[in-house]
Amino acid sequence: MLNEMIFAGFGGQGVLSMGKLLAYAAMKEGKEISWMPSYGPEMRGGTANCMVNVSENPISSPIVTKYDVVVALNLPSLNKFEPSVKENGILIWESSTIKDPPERKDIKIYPIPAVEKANTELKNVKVMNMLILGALVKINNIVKKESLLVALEETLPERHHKLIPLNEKAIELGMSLV
Amino acid sequence: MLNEMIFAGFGGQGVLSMGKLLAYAAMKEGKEISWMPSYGPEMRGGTANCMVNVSENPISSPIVTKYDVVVALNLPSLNKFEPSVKENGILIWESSTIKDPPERKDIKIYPIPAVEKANTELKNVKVMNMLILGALVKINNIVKKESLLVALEETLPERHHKLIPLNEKAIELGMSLV
Amino acid sequence: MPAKGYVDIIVDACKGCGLCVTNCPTQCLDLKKDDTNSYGYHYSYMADEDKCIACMNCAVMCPDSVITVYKKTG
Amino acid sequence: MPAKGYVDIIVDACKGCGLCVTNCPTQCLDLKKDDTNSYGYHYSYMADEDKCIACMNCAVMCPDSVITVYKKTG
Amino acid sequence: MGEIRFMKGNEALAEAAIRAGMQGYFGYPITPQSEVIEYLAAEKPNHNYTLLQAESEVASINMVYGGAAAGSRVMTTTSSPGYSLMQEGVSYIACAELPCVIANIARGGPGLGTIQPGQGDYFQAVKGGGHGDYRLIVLAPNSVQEMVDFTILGFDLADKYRTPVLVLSDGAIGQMMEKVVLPEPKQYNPDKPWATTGKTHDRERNYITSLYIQSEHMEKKNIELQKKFDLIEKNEIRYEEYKTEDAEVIIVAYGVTSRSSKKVVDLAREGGIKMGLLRPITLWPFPKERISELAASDRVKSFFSVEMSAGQMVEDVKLAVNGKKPTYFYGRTGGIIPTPEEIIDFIKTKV
Amino acid sequence: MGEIRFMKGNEALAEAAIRAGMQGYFGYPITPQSEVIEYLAAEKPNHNYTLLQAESEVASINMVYGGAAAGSRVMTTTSSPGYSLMQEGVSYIACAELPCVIANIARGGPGLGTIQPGQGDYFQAVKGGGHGDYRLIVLAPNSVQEMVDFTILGFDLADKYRTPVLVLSDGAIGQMMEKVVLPEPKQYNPDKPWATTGKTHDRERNYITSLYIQSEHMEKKNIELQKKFDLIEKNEIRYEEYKTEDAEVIIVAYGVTSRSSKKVVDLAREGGIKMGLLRPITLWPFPKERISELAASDRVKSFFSVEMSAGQMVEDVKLAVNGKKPTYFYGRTGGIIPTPEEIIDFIKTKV
Amino acid sequence: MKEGYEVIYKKPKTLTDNRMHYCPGCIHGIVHKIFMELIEEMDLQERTVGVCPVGCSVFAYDYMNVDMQEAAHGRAGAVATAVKRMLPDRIVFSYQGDGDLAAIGTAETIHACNRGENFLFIFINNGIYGMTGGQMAPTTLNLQKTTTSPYGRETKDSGAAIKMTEIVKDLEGVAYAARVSCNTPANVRKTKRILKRALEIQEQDLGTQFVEVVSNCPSGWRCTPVESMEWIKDKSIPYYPLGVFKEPGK
Amino acid sequence: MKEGYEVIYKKPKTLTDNRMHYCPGCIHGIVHKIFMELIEEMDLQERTVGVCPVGCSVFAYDYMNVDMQEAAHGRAGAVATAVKRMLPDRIVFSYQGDGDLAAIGTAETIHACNRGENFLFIFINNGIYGMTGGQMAPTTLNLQKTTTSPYGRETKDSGAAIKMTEIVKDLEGVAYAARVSCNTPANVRKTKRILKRALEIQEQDLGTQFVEVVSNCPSGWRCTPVESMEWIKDKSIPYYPLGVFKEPGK
Ligand SMILES: Cc1ncc(C[n+]2csc(CCOP(=O)(O)OP(=O)(O)O)c2C)c(N)n1
Ligand SMILES: Cc1ncc(C[n+]2csc(CCOP(=O)(O)OP(=O)(O)O)c2C)c(N)n1
Ligand code: SF4
Ligand code: SF4
Ligand code: SF4
Ligand code: SF4
Ligand code: SF4
Ligand code: SF4
Ligand SMILES: [Mg+2]
Ligand SMILES: [Mg+2]
Repeated sequence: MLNEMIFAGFGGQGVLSMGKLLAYAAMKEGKEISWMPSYGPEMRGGTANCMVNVSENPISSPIVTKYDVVVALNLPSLNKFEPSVKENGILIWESSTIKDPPERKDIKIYPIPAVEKANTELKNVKVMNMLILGALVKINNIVKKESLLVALEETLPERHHKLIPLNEKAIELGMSLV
Repeated sequence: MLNEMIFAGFGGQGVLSMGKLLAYAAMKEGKEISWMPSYGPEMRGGTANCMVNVSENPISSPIVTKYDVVVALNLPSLNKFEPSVKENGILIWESSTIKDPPERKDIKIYPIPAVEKANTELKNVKVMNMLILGALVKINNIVKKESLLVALEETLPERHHKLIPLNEKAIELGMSLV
Repeated sequence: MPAKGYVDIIVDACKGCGLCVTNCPTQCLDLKKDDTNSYGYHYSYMADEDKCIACMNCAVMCPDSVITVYKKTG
Repeated sequence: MPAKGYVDIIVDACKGCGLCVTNCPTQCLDLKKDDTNSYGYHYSYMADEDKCIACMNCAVMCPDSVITVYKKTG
Repeated sequence: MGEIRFMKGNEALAEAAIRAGMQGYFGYPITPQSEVIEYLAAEKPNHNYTLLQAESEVASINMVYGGAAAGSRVMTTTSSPGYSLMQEGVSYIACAELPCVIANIARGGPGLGTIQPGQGDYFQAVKGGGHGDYRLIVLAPNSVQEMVDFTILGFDLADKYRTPVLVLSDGAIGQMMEKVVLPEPKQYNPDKPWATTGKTHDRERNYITSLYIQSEHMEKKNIELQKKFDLIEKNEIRYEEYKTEDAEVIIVAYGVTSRSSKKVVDLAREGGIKMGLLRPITLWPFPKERISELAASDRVKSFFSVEMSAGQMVEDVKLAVNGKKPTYFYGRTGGIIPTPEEIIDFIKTKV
Repeated sequence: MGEIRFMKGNEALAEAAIRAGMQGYFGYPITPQSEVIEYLAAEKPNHNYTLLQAESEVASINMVYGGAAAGSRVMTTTSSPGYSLMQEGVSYIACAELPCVIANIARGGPGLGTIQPGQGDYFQAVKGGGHGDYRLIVLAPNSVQEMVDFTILGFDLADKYRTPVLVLSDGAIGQMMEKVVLPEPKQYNPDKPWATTGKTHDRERNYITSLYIQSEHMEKKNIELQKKFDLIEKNEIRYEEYKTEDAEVIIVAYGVTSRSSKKVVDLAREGGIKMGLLRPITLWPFPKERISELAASDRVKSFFSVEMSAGQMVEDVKLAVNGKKPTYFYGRTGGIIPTPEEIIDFIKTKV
Repeated sequence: MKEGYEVIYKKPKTLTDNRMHYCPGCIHGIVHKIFMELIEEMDLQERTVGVCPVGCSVFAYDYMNVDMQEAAHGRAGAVATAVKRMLPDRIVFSYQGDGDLAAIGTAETIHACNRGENFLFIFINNGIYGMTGGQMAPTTLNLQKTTTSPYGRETKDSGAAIKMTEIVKDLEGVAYAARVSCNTPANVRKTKRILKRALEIQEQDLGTQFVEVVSNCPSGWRCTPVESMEWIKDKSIPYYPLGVFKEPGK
Repeated sequence: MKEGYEVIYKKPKTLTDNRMHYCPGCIHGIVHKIFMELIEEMDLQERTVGVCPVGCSVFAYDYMNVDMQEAAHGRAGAVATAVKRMLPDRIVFSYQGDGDLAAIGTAETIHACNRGENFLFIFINNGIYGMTGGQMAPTTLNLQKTTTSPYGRETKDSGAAIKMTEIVKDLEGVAYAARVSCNTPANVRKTKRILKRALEIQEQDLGTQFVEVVSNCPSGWRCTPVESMEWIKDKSIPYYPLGVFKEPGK
């Protein structure tokens, strides 16, 4: 079954890397994957996003316009992508920084106060993207948590491996929030 | 009737200008004309030539490979173009400087000692091309002598008009040689 | 006594680069650590109202021309 | 007495530029005014056999490398 | 009736540009085209156009961009390798919709090739040698007279559609001298509200750009451009027919080869073959309707595309004929103009 | 089976070049292609290729000329405007018969355009954007894996035919990450007796040129080149077919659009339309025989060319179909990849 | 506005209201601002035509409220040449980055200067290709890390950082050549004075005006805007000395 | 050969037997000859790869009996860069005219020099476009008449003649820069010595070698070869001073 997802937020919120990690994990599970970043000057300062497709069959198009899952980490992204969630699709949004919540009734909406939780419980806001990722896999269990850990292992440069436990905590915390 | 001619010799022997003059004269007589020079580095030092077509009807091709008239002022040109004179066509060659004469029997051949005559009788070798031109128009009266004079008038810059009488003499001398 | 001058900063136009802050001779500006504008930037604001001497350094340095400087009249 | 040197000039390779002529310190070269080679050039030739001092100036200047210079041995 | 002169094609083109009110010329020497800038340099004191010998063709075409965007009537001319260097600039000009005239006095390629005449730049001219979807109006003169006529026409079409116009000629027509009739010079005063001449207080600033970073905007721009190209195809197709009324064999040829082809038609008819010539004058837009019309008639048996190339225009002929009739190609390369005799010999082998 | 990695298209292309034994890379940054040179710069210490960031694309392509003529396996990569700047150089390389690989990670044009993916450089790629009669072998990958496979294939074909090979990809494939399987690196030792490496006493001097000043020589050169191109057309046509066996409607699409088109085929068949996909892998030589074969069969009713352009490859499809069946075009521009849904909606309006 | 206060500094009307796309702290924004202040103060808006490059300032026409042309990468010098020649009584400037002016545009730059084209080059030298994501430029300092010199630029391999102002100052056609920076308020004010002088020289038709701004690129340099200003002081300016290198007739 | 005489000067074997297409008295022929004499004397024929330009010397590969490449107009600097980088142990030179090297090829020239590419530029500056029939070059002297400056070059319009050697000598990458001429036997001999020095420096891998030859073009200048040598003495050399402008490490 094909899963078309997009991760959007400010540059620096780590949307590209969370998408990459998820895709890598899925690849490890033997699935077909594609990861497509937004690119170009508009990224600067402004918003960044990446589309991640996961499927049992070859991915027909890396770029899509309707999504099974939208992850929005800032208001511009929420406004931009809320309309493009497929019916009964999933919308995850960062609820501690985004003031006005999404409105659609025909989709599953998950507010995650990732920034606040990362700050308060993990004392590190940087991992809030991992926290969101945890929530996501809990919701649609697209990949196993273990696969994400393997992905971290294999994609993080050696010198950052010390950060893996923190990231794992973040993922678990995220899972616990839904 | 279409007349396809080529004038060939060393750069500096004035082959381009004699062709131009003839074409201009023909134009003055209301004929259709084209003048096509050889161009490019090979001209340098080496040989130059121009193709002149004169006709009652529009000229279909400015560049041809067989000629009604070939005027050869040096040996390389004679060797190169003798074979491309049409049957019964005309070949005029400078006989005072070119040592070995043409051999074809199926064409009309006119040796003109233009260099020598220009030196001895006109004390100016530069006009030997006019002398050849005189011979040519006498042979195939493609244009009237008067037209050539008009052409000289209209094409020579004012400051060179004093040379017109000399040129006229050269043309007449040329006519007298055939 | 009231300050020599003060500045207006358009919150949403500020990119939080901090150039105004570091170039203010009297340290009256600072970046809002605990808040971001709608573009996600910690914007600059007047942290100390009384110190401004209307030297315009902040505005001169601001790449986004978001600072207007006011000076006490007379 | 025989000259210090002499030069060989390949007639047909000469372009009659005259650089050898003007750069010969002893004026032993000249261009054939009354004859042209097969390319139509008034080629250079040794006009005065006795003056050549084998200085090589002519050959050094010749753009077409058509001059060979010989020097009296011993 | 205008002034009669005996001129070289390149000089005639230059004189025509002057008479068309050209205000700026930017170019770089290259054989067989250099007479254009040489003529303009000699004539300069008698006129008030701007003339600049650029440091390269890349600079030339970008100067044309700047001059055209500043609202002036501008031109550059070059030959094959130089035109290749201009491809980025041409794509920019087409996208920015800047009116200008470019002449390619083509020679034989590829590479440095030969300086003798060629028609091997046809694809580059009509399919867009540069990147992206764009077209130029391409005019193909076959005489010195048409070097004059099409240069003037080119300037007018360029302004009419805000589009670059390419005069695709070749070394033969550029170098040859023929009789020409020159029209009266016209004073040219452009009305180009879009031009960047300084933002007066009574209007918003103008800016000329080919940048549309957002896909939606870029697509919108492309749709506008395509609309314009459709309009040009509707209005500006030009061609000449010679004895096609009763022809069973149609030669399609442009530029200098169309002249020998005309002779072929006469020779063929002497030999009893009912032949006709269709000569595209606008290579783009290409006279495809007319050709498919001819292809549809039972009378017409076959088509022959005659070119100084390895076979380029023949593709457009085939697209127009669309399988209705056999379409053959005869070409010479390297600067050799096919003679009427060899063309007819080839045709005889097919009909 | 080789090493598995999760890579960006551009990085995969770069890694493939290294594994193909590339000896020299010369390039200039441009989005969406810059990752190629960035990857090569990062990997340099682990290998012994020459890497030079040139001052421009014009310099890059001429460095490729020099490096290839010196007998080395060389490559440059760029994106649309940069490739336009290379056209003179490409024409030289084709005429001088120098083997090299050039990649155009195309974006949407014309002009500066957008940096989003595009297929508007098709004409430029297959009809020769430069002057004169020449062709490049043009390979069109549609996945990150094929960025690897076709880069390696490209180097081999370039050497086999002494001809430049163009990998025509786009920003989507260049920027996306997918799973790739990397082959073992090969050591490359060229045997190029024609290369200019210094005239040893046992041979005449070698020289590389594209200059043939005499028409006869230029024509001879062109005839040789055309012979080579014919041979390539005979040997190297590559394409992929998907469910064409029983198809009544044929989509022709290459590169990234061939992926959505594949999905279209499946959707269509769910909807009862017997559809198939023909995907040209070599854009030149183009699979025209296969297409005209399909066009000839009564089963096939119509053809659809789907592109990210205003309609370019569709001309080659039409030339192949040659009027036997209706041929339609559907395209988007500006970097927008047509969705399977919109494609199928369009097709429904025609069948 | 508060009682008893007056405005002494505000955004010039010659800047549009468009939000600049530049990264936080990018000097492009500062130069845009002071140059447009000059256009306003010298009342040149109606007579000015600008040419922007391909580079981060490719969108300059969105911000500078004067007539503008967007030139192909590196060709602004050629484009501006034509604009000025066709409109000799206008004020013409080109605004170019270092990749644009000193790499791909080298020939157009040198020859416009050599011909003495009477327009102003505003040359924003941040020693990197900002727009494309931080690749090495000909102006990148020795050992500086960029995405295409990940281990630091090697002079032996890439040559020394090129000093365009020093090159063009010796060309007869150049009337005025100066190098400035905008890393401090004082330098920003100085830059404005120098640009003003350049425009005066253009009005006098004395030859090409060339003003190089030693600039920053926090994103490409991978540092904060404040750090980038430090880097300019400690690294850039010592290699690219500031000052007026040529005055008309000198 | 006459009895009692020996050959002391003859055409080098490193020149082919092809007749040169150059016009009578063209210095191209002189430079070809002395450079090939050096290749012979220094025994470099087997290790030399040359790059010729588009210009009258486009056919240099017909005359120089070494491996050669014919580069696109102006790009010999880029081509030679690649050749030397791929074949570092070969002797590499580019042979270019002034239109080629100083007009269309400006960027390639400047950047090859700036990178310090270790090859020899032989720059034949005859102040005109010879091959195309005598158009103005960036190096054409003020007031000099050419087919595109029929009334004499105007500095105000076309700029002053550009001095490439003076420009490149200041680039760190350039190890050796000299200007010579071939208008007299003494200068021809001197040119040969300088070219020899340049080749020695290339062997030592010290940086780019740039040798400008003040040359002639009787055809383009519309004068006799002998007059052209006078013109060089009276007009060219006073503007283009001869000498060694840069030695390695200086
Ligand atoms: C012909 C061409 N080549 C390359 C590019 C890609 N490109 C865009 S901007 C740029 C360089 C930007 O650097 P710079 O000129 O220094 O400006 P900055 O962004 O640093 O201000 C490049 C290489 C292009 N757009 N066109
Ligand atoms: C791209 C391109 N532009 C222009 C030309 C035409 N062209 C050939 S040689 C030349 C200049 C020759 O002058 P120079 O380089 O000084 O060499 P010279 O003949 O004087 O020795 C030009 C403009 C060309 N062949 N290619
Ligand atoms: S005006 Fe001067 S003192 Fe006032 S805030 Fe700005 S910098 Fe500080
Ligand atoms: S300088 Fe301007 S943009 Fe930067 S922080 Fe201050 S106000 Fe905000
Ligand atoms: S060697 Fe010297 S003396 Fe002898 S001919 Fe030559 S130049 Fe004259
Ligand atoms: S220098 Fe050489 S070519 Fe010139 S005249 Fe003397 S021998 Fe002949
Ligand atoms: S990338 Fe660099 S130069 Fe471009 S806007 Fe950002 S900081 Fe400025
Ligand atoms: S044209 Fe000039 S440079 Fe060219 S060969 Fe003749 S004299 Fe020499
Ligand atoms: Mg920069
Ligand atoms: Mg020259």
